[in-house]
Amino acid sequence: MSEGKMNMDKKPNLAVDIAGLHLKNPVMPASGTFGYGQEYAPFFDLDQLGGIVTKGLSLNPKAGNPTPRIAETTSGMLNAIGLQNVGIEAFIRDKLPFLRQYRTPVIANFFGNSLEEYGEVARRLSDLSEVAAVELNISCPNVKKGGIVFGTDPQAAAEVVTLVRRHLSKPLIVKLTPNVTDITVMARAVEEAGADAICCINTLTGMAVDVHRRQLRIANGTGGLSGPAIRPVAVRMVYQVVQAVNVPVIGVGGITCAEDALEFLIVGARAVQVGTANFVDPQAMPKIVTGLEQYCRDQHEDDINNIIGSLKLS
Amino acid sequence: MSEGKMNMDKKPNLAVDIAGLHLKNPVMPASGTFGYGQEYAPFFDLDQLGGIVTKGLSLNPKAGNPTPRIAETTSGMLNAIGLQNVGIEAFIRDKLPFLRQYRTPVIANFFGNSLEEYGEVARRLSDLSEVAAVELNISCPNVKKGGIVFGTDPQAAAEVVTLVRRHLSKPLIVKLTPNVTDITVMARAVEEAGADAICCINTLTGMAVDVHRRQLRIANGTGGLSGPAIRPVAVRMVYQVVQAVNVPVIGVGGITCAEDALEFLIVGARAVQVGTANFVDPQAMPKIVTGLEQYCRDQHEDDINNIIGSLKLS
Amino acid sequence: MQNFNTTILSNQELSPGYYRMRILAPGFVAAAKPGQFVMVRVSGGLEPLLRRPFGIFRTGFLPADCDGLPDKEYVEILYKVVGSGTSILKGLHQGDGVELLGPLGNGFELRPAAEQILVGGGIGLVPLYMLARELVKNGNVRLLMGGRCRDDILAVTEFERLGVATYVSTDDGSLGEEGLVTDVLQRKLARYPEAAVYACGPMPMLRAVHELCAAGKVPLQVSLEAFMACGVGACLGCVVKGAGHSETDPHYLCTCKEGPVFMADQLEWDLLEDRQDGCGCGEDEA
Amino acid sequence: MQNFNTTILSNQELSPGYYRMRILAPGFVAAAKPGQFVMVRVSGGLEPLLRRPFGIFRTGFLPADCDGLPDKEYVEILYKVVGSGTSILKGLHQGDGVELLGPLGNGFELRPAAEQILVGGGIGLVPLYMLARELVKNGNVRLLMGGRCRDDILAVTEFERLGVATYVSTDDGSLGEEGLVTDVLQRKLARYPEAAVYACGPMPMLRAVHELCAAGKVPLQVSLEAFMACGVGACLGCVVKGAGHSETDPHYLCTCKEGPVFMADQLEWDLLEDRQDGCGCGEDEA
Ligand SMILES: Cc1cc2nc3c(=O)[nH]c(=O)nc-3n(C[C@H](O)[C@H](O)[C@H](O)COP(=O)(O)OP(=O)(O)OC[C@H]3O[C@@H](n4cnc5c(N)ncnc54)[C@H](O)[C@@H]3O)c2cc1C
Ligand SMILES: Cc1cc2nc3c(=O)[nH]c(=O)nc-3n(C[C@H](O)[C@H](O)[C@H](O)COP(=O)(O)OP(=O)(O)OC[C@H]3O[C@@H](n4cnc5c(N)ncnc54)[C@H](O)[C@@H]3O)c2cc1C
Ligand SMILES: Cc1cc2nc3c(=O)[nH]c(=O)nc-3n(C[C@H](O)[C@H](O)[C@H](O)COP(=O)(O)O)c2cc1C
Ligand SMILES: Cc1cc2nc3c(=O)[nH]c(=O)nc-3n(C[C@H](O)[C@H](O)[C@H](O)COP(=O)(O)O)c2cc1C
Ligand code: FES
Ligand code: FES
Repeated sequence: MSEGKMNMDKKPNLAVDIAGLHLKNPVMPASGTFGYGQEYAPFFDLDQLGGIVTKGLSLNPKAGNPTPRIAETTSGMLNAIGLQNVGIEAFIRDKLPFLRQYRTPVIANFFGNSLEEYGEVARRLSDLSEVAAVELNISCPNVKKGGIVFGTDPQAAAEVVTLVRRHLSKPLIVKLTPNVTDITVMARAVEEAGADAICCINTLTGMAVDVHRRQLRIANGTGGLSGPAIRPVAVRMVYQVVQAVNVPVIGVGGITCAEDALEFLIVGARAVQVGTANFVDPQAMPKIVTGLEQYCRDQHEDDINNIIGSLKLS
Repeated sequence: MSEGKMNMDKKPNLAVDIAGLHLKNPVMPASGTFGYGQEYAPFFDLDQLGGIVTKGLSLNPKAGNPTPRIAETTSGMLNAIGLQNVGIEAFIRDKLPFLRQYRTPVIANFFGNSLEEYGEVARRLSDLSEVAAVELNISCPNVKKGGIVFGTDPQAAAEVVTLVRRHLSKPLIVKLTPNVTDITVMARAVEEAGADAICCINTLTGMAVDVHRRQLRIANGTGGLSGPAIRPVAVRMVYQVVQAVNVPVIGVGGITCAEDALEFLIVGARAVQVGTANFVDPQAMPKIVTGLEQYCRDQHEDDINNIIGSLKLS
Repeated sequence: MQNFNTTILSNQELSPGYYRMRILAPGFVAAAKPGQFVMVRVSGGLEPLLRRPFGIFRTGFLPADCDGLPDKEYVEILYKVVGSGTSILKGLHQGDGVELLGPLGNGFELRPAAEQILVGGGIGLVPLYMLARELVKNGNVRLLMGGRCRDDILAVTEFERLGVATYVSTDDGSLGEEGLVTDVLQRKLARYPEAAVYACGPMPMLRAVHELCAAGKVPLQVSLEAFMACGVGACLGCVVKGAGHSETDPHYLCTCKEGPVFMADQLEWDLLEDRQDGCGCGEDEA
Repeated sequence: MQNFNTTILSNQELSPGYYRMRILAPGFVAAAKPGQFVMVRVSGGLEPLLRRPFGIFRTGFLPADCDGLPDKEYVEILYKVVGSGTSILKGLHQGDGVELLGPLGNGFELRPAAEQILVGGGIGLVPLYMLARELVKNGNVRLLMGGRCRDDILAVTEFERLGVATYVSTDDGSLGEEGLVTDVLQRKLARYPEAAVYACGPMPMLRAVHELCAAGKVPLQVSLEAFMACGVGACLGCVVKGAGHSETDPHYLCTCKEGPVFMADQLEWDLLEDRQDGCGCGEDEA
């Protein structure tokens, strides 16, 4: 047994560092599945989380897509919310004050409808002391103008990251789409352009048909597939990105329990985000934190950092 | 009601034509999930199928990948069989004679380990009267040399299709991988190079971790994700390809029942293939055929061709 | 609002295809308001993935197992078997575990009115029972209950026991009056123009109810349905078009959080979709 | 080989964590050979997706419900609860539906021998019962049954009722002799060098059995496990390394079709993996 092996009386350390952020544990919500935090506050103390990632923000409020916006699929769901959000002003006015009562770092996910808007939102977020880091969504498959191009083209992605980086004095997490041939190309492009961490994956583009009406089940046509169905794709991409870049990687996609989260940590993710599972069980995240602690004990490890990237290649 | 609406006494027509092939119904197995047909013959009369697609063939026998080769995931499975197959000689000698007793068209799926091999296998298959059409797999994610490049690069794909086309006097179906940024680019490339039909999708590349051992659950590392988990991605890509090309499209990915098959048909697939569901229920395909017939009756349609591509855009 | 990891007390077929499930839920009696709903996880596994929303039919107390212990609080749902989730639900037994999130959403606003008229279409009856229980305290309450056939007419006696006057109608005349529930409403509104109306049912019914009430300037509250993922306002999947909505200037309301009960004038009726926004019963009509 | 859409006749806990399920299966008695297996669909839904393989413990007849009808044929499986699928299985009841594919695979070859020695490790006992039932017709049959503790020792009395001499050993000595089943085998082989051996159990046990048998030049048949998707030879997911296998010249055997019973010399023992190829009980040791 190595020196990292644990004294069974001590609580294992779950804290991780990501791009200068200190998280008390590696578990956070995925943007868009946890509102602005307040929605889930009745179910557990948000200070049990490593971080709080808020719904994707744009400069102005956005009304989102027509309905139906969601459809359930086998062990997954499609969504085309259309990035509905209150806009940065209302976020500052109505949402941030609530989050101030917690000691957990707030990570603000955001996007722009144009290059300039990306820069402008970054600048505004940069000023907010309550925001510990930002997560740049270049990968939203549901916004038809803008987003889609940045997310799948390495040059465009680098351009927006460079711009945002210039306007920002906080850690910058860049979130990637899985809908690409080679995610490592995207990862390297955003790393070079100044990303402090990479978060992957966003949703896979999918479609579902109501066969009785012969209509698409999502008004938008396509939607983003999330939930346990996509986990194997997410784990593979996180593994690839971890090999390809030097910045820390945050793993997302289909995590429902501690074992799922551990798949990502073991292949090298420094932290994880939980999305759709919050809908299935509003207490999924605190249960995952407890489960990670138990896993460390079972594996006789006193630090989760010894688990991260500990995949044995046979 | 249109003229195509049915007289309730008549059996609805399920027959479809694909690239000169006449199929008595649009349901066939997906390559690699039905062996060479014989394995499932105890469970139903194979003549109930529209076509019989055989396991991917190469020139010489192939031993395949180390074990474990398969792992179950949420509503899906990963496989890295490594295209184990008996090779073209043994196929002709040991497998074709059995299939000769059926009146159902045999579609031989194949691949090569090099450009030359693709051509050579095509030439050999071309000579076989028992083979009604061939399905060219340019998209296998599990073979490390060759395959992966053809499947994700439009130029390489066009090259191999052109070559195969030259050696072939039978209908040519080209099977695409979903692991690309834009599947319509691939579809158009293989259509221009001479594909008579397009089949999509092959498996999504995925990975799974045994967290107790901290090992990958598939010896090969990555595996191909199949099963109902991937259906929304498959439906989306089939829809996109149908819009992009003029040749008929065969839809595959996560089909388990008639309703699933109908999602593909309604967005425009001319036929469907059933893969992983054969493992779940060896009688899945005959049940789907019956279900399609019932659906036509319920929708008062006397011909499945009226269903194909009948998606209402709202 | 709480997530209960709790137990099924009973699960019985009420009429063909309709079930009533009683679930242990400490604290629910004080917490739940008429018109609220719960999200139920029908399986401990991941398929089906999402919880299913069900209106709260009623809450109540069961005597404790032993003297000295507090009575057991329960919540009751009535559900129609329509798909995979409700099929699993109907197979559950007394003593089986179940996860329940609630009470969720806003409820009905109890409007003082001389005549209170409740309009229920099929399973849309559900949220009206607790409402009736409150309203009978201060006035006349009438329930107009409609369905396609007699199997769709549920729990009417229970309303009668509260002192509610009930009027049953079915499309096929197999129970009560033959015809639409809105025909009955039209007569009642003619007679009681000062009424307040509360309705839940398929969208075509709600639309007709809205038109009658709007014409008569009668205040109307409706309870809507929408596909839901979270039930708590986090996913924004369940929105409906609010009054003034247009494509260029969209205005969405969140059904789970700002609803499921809306004042009729909060909604953009012309743009509400039968497909999603009505109650499940409308589904079959397609 | 048939796909049965059938009914559970009973499902009982045998010892902590081990269950015995009896399933209605017309035609199975004549069809099933010792050493074959079935694939069971544990849920009508899609999660878990794949069927689970289980050895056939035994087949038999139940008296028909009425005179004049044929007796009811059944198949019995014994299973250990290890994960999601077996957890669902243990929750099923008499009368529940279940889908069953089988009988699958080859079986044991009945070798004439003066002494027949069966070696079972934990749940690896399963395929040996039907084998014993055949072998007792023509000679002495001994069952060496090992487990970690007494809970792992199953159905020994049933073997005794066939006339089989049984020898129980447990790692912790909580039942029978303290020690490994292979220690017992070593003694028996010393005494009966002309024996034929048949074994099923975790890979470390099988490996030790193989070494003893190879040293004594005693013929050995083993029943292996592998992750399986189809069970019928179609997916090629379940292969094991055959004799002569090497990385440059791979040689794989299909466990479901060419196995699950192999002659020991068909296998490349040095390259078999504990992780997959042994019986499930070995899993816990990691
Ligand atoms: C606020 C609210 C209250 C409701 N109250 C009741 C009630 O008291 N009794 C009752 O029987 N039903 C009620 N419903 C409808 C009920 O939620 C659906 O009938 C149920 O979810 C169908 O699930 P399923 O798996 O059987 O059907 P499926 O059709 O298999 O479900 C597929 C998906 O569609 C969703 N879905 C299907 N129909 C509806 C619908 N009409 N509304 C919302 N989501 C739907 C499901 O949640 C699931 O995600 C209510 C819905 C809402 C939103
Ligand atoms: C030919 C054969 C005969 C068997 N006979 C018996 C028997 O008589 N009694 C018994 O208790 N068990 C038997 N097993 C093992 C049994 O199949 C597994 O324990 C069972 O599939 C575990 O399912 P789970 O969902 O509970 O476990 P999980 O670990 O949740 O299963 C996850 C996946 O791994 C597979 N899997 C897990 N362990 C094994 C294993 N050891 N072998 C094959 N696949 C596995 C499952 O099928 C599933 O795909 C046999 C296996 C084989 C191949
Ligand atoms: C309803 C919904 C809304 C989402 N909104 C956003 C968003 O605003 N910004 C973003 O970067 N990702 C968004 N996502 C993607 C998730 O953050 C996450 O990447 C994805 O759902 C995969 O994780 P999961 O499988 O755990 O849900 C959204 C996902 C869902 C289901
Ligand atoms: C075990 C297995 C083996 C496969 N082998 C092949 C193959 O040899 N050639 C090929 O083109 N596709 C192969 N595939 C892919 C399937 O044909 C199909 O495209 C994919 O599984 C998606 O369909 P499904 O979700 O219905 O399984 C294989 C799939 C599986 C699960
Ligand atoms: S269901 Fe998620 S916001 Fe209403
Ligand atoms: S399990 Fe499919 S070939 Fe053996």
